[in-house]
Amino acid sequence: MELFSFIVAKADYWAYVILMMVGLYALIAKNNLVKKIVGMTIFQTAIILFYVSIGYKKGATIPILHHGSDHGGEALAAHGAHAAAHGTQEVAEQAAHAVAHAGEAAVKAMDYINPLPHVLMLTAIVVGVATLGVALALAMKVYKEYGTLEEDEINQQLRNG
Amino acid sequence: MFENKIDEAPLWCVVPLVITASISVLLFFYPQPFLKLASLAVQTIMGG
Amino acid sequence: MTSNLPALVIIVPLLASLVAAGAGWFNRKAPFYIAVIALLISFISSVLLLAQVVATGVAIEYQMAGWPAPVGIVYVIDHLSAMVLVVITFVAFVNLIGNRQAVETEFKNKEGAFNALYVLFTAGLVGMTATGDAFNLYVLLEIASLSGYALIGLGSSRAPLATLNYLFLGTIGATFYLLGVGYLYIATGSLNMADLATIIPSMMNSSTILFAFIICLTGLLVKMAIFPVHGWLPGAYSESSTVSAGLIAPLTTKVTIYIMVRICLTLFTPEYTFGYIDPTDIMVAIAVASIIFGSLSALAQKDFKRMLSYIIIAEVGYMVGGFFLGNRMGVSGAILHIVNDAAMTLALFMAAGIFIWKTGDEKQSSLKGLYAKMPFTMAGFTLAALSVVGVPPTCGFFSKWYLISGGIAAGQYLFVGALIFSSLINAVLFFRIFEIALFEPFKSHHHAGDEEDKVESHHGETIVDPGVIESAQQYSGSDSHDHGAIVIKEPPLPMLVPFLGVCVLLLILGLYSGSIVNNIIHFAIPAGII
Amino acid sequence: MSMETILSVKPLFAVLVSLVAIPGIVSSRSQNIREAWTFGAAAIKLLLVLSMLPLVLDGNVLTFTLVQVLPDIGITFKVDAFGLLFAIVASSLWIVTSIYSIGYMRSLNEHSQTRYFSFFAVAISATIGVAFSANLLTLYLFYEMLSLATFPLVTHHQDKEARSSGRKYLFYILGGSIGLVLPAMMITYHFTGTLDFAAQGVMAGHINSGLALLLTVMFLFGFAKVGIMPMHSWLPAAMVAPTPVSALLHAVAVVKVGAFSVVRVFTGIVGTTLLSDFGINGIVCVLASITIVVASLIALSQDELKRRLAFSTIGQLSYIVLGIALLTKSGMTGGMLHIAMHAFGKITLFFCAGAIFCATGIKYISKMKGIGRRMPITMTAFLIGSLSVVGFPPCGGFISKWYLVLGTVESGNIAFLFVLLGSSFLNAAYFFRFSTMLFSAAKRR
Repeated sequence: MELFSFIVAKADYWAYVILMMVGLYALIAKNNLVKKIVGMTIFQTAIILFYVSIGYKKGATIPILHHGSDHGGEALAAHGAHAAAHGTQEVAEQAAHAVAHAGEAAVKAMDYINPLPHVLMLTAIVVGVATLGVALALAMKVYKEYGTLEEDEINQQLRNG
Repeated sequence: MFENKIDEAPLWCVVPLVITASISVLLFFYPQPFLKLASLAVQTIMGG
Repeated sequence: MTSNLPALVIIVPLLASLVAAGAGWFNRKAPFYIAVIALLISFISSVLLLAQVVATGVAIEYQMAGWPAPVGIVYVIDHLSAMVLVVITFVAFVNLIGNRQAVETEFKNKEGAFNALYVLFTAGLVGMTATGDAFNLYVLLEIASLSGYALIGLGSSRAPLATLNYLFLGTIGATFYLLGVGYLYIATGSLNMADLATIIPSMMNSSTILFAFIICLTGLLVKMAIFPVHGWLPGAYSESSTVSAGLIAPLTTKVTIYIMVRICLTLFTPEYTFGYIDPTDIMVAIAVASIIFGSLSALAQKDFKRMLSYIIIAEVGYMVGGFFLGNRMGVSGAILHIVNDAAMTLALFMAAGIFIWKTGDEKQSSLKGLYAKMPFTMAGFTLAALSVVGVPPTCGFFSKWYLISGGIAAGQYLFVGALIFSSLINAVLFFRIFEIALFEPFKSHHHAGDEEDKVESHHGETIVDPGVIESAQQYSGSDSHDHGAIVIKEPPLPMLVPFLGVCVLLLILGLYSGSIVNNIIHFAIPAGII
Repeated sequence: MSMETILSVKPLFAVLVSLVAIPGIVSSRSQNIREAWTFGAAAIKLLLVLSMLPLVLDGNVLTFTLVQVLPDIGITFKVDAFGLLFAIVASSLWIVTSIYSIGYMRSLNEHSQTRYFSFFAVAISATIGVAFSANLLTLYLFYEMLSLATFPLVTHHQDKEARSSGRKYLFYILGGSIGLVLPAMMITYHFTGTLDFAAQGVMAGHINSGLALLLTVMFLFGFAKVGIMPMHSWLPAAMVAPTPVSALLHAVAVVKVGAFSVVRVFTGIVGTTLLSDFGINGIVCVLASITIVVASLIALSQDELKRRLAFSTIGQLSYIVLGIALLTKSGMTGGMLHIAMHAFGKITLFFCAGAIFCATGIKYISKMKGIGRRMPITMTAFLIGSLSVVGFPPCGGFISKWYLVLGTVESGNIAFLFVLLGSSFLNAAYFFRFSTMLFSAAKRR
């Protein structure tokens, strides 16, 4: 039972770990280069999901300031404990810190999800797309060279040639 | 095997070997520079 | 101006890559000059930065766009990063000017793309070195990697496949690093390295931090191609064109090792890395395996660049092992070897470029008779080779000295043995080449007699400089009874001079290694490491 | 006597002068100009070396630090009595050998003479560098430089035989220096914190007996140039080199650098007290004695003259080691003197071998019968040289042998006296049987 709650409490972690392993498996074990590329993308996406999940808090809202409105804060204060369960307490505090610096002392950071990981992932997505593009371009060149995308067939050709 | 005619190697070869052979003999009668240096070296190592 | 130097080092090549790519459409020569000028500016700026850091003894912190740490991204130039910046920009600059001919022939009609990628790669490495932000590091790592993949992919017909393998492992490595940074962020809420370094000592026992450390380190180890995750390196380096290999081989692994040093010392702090985790035994064991595997595999190679690639794997072992010895001697040796090995690898790959220019392929057996044909080139190559073997007073000896001293002090005699073993193997490797080049008569893969013409026509124009002809006459004059008529034909001066310059630098680095260690590396290592 | 340390650039210049001449040698337009460079450099070098003699004889030491390469260790030169002794021998014989080289190389019309003279200059620089080293690191640097500079000289003929000999040469010499000397040096540095040569050694008090023995043996075998068995077989192989190379390098420069390094390390690093306290010197004496006897026996059976001389050299080098390891004043004096005395004698023998080859093209002793009739000057010199090597008066070799014999007597170990005397008989056997044959055979015919 404890194990079950342990797993459920960190469900997002388990999800990303499983996705990551799927990607890694495809990267290492698959014979077809395009399948490998797909695996690589899954692998990268897993990390992106992981980041997104650590920035998220149950019931929190998007980080756009609600000027002159405080009902959101009261309603969501109860969920502070959930945030702690997610292991993101420090994150939340950090966000509070940052917002306070920005001069909005009245705003309760607990009300908002942490935007930083999401912003970081924008960059990571761009990187991922670029990597995918380069990989596909290379795969095309490989196909032009060998007429196949199966690694064992390519190796066969390399040994014979 | 060889005729009794003297036929040495080129002069450039013979001169050096005469020089070194002479020095070898000379060193028997006058070993001072090397002997002094050697005993000086031994003195620093062994003391006294 | 001086206050913006840290930005200049990276912004100039970054912008230049865009300009060069565009200029390629209008003028075929412009991209090369743009790249050279950008790299030169970057090099001069980094030298000035190093001078400033050494003179003041204080690290320079530069806030990008004026946002202060820990919110904004800061670039930190301290002794260590300034030194590595100089290495990166120097290697990139010299390799490009030394290989101008090869660039013009191998990348015909792709000048814009090639030069842009070349400069972009350098910008990525420079950024990785200078940045004080853990996530920014990831982004720049990927910028460098992506342009690196593209550069390598432009190589031989086999290059795309090798590059794809490199890309897969490179992505795994970088993604692991990203994951590690994520865990760090969870635990500490910060991405700024200096900020992290103040937080981590207070949460030593956190398993999240431990996990982050392990994942980050694993990612970097994959990136630096240590045994057993080295598989991508030999293929990628030997199939790429020599210009690209001359840029990527000396820098990628070395900068990754620098990142490892930076992460372990600046981010996780020595107290955590060596005090709390103490990974010496296992990391040194991996390093030893890498050294021995790299050396033995190099022995089996017939292709010159491939042999160099395996030597690089062994050298990675030197540095990783030396760093994780965890004492001042070992860490000094590892950091010094970043500089020295970059210079040595650059020299050897430039030599490879000249050999390929001369013989048309890169088999060791094609190097026959080269001592007679190109005495100056071979003198430089000999010097570089001896440096890899570790003969004093070349720089290779001195980094090995520190590494071995560190190994003895740490009681890691296996590591000491591996270093000596690898020196001996390197001696065998290079003397095998010396033998071929010295004892076997020159034979071209072209038809006998017209090889000189072939080389010339193959490369379009050949710059004949008066010095070469003069020395050729003088040699054939004084030793006219040498085997037939060996005509000395050195590569053109724009190729030869940078190469020989790097070779002489190996000596200078060796003789002044004491000053480098005392004035730079000494300050780069936290006082806690004794 | 006033012991003073004088700061002087002379040692540096003495080392560099032949290196500086290399661009001149390489760029000369005619053979004569090229050889003029060699002579000029050799003469200046000898004068520089000799100019330090009065100061050193007064008990002074000259030093100069070129650059501080490691904390506490620089590339530092120091001229003391022992170093100067060796430097005088090497630099004076360089001039003589240069003359000889001209005769030999030109009369045989050898190829690549420019390369030959250039590397010769590098080798001599390195030799003087070893002689003037103030610490083990500097010595190691020049030792390696010498090993590498001699490789193109040993393999000068660039044929199959040269290639395999070159391999053997490097295998022993580089294998020894990288595989044994380097680790031994670093372990020494780790425990003592210094590599400077001190009068009484630096190991005492820092290193226990077992490790000291291990390091001593590593140094002894690692400096393979001294040819202690079983690290000797590169020397006969290296005889494929042109004779002037064999003469200067394999009778004087290279092998004596090995002996010199061993003596320096034994006295300056290990220290005589440590050697005697732990009885390490006894083991060294036994190793040296075995080499002396075995090498002399092998020399007897060699038909190729240069190979016979090579095995003779192997035996004679061990005299030096034995003399030092006896740890008596006379023994040590004899060992050091033997570096000089043997050099002059053995180089004469090599010159003669080369002269015979130049004049007749013969390498093998069995074909030389009666050659004394044809080449009386050469063969007289050969006789003198062999007298000196064997140790007969009136030749220099007698002096050093005399001190060596005194040393064995002082040490009270009569066994080594018998080794010395017995091997001298063997030496006499292999030289005189040969010499008499050369003069008499033609008459019989």
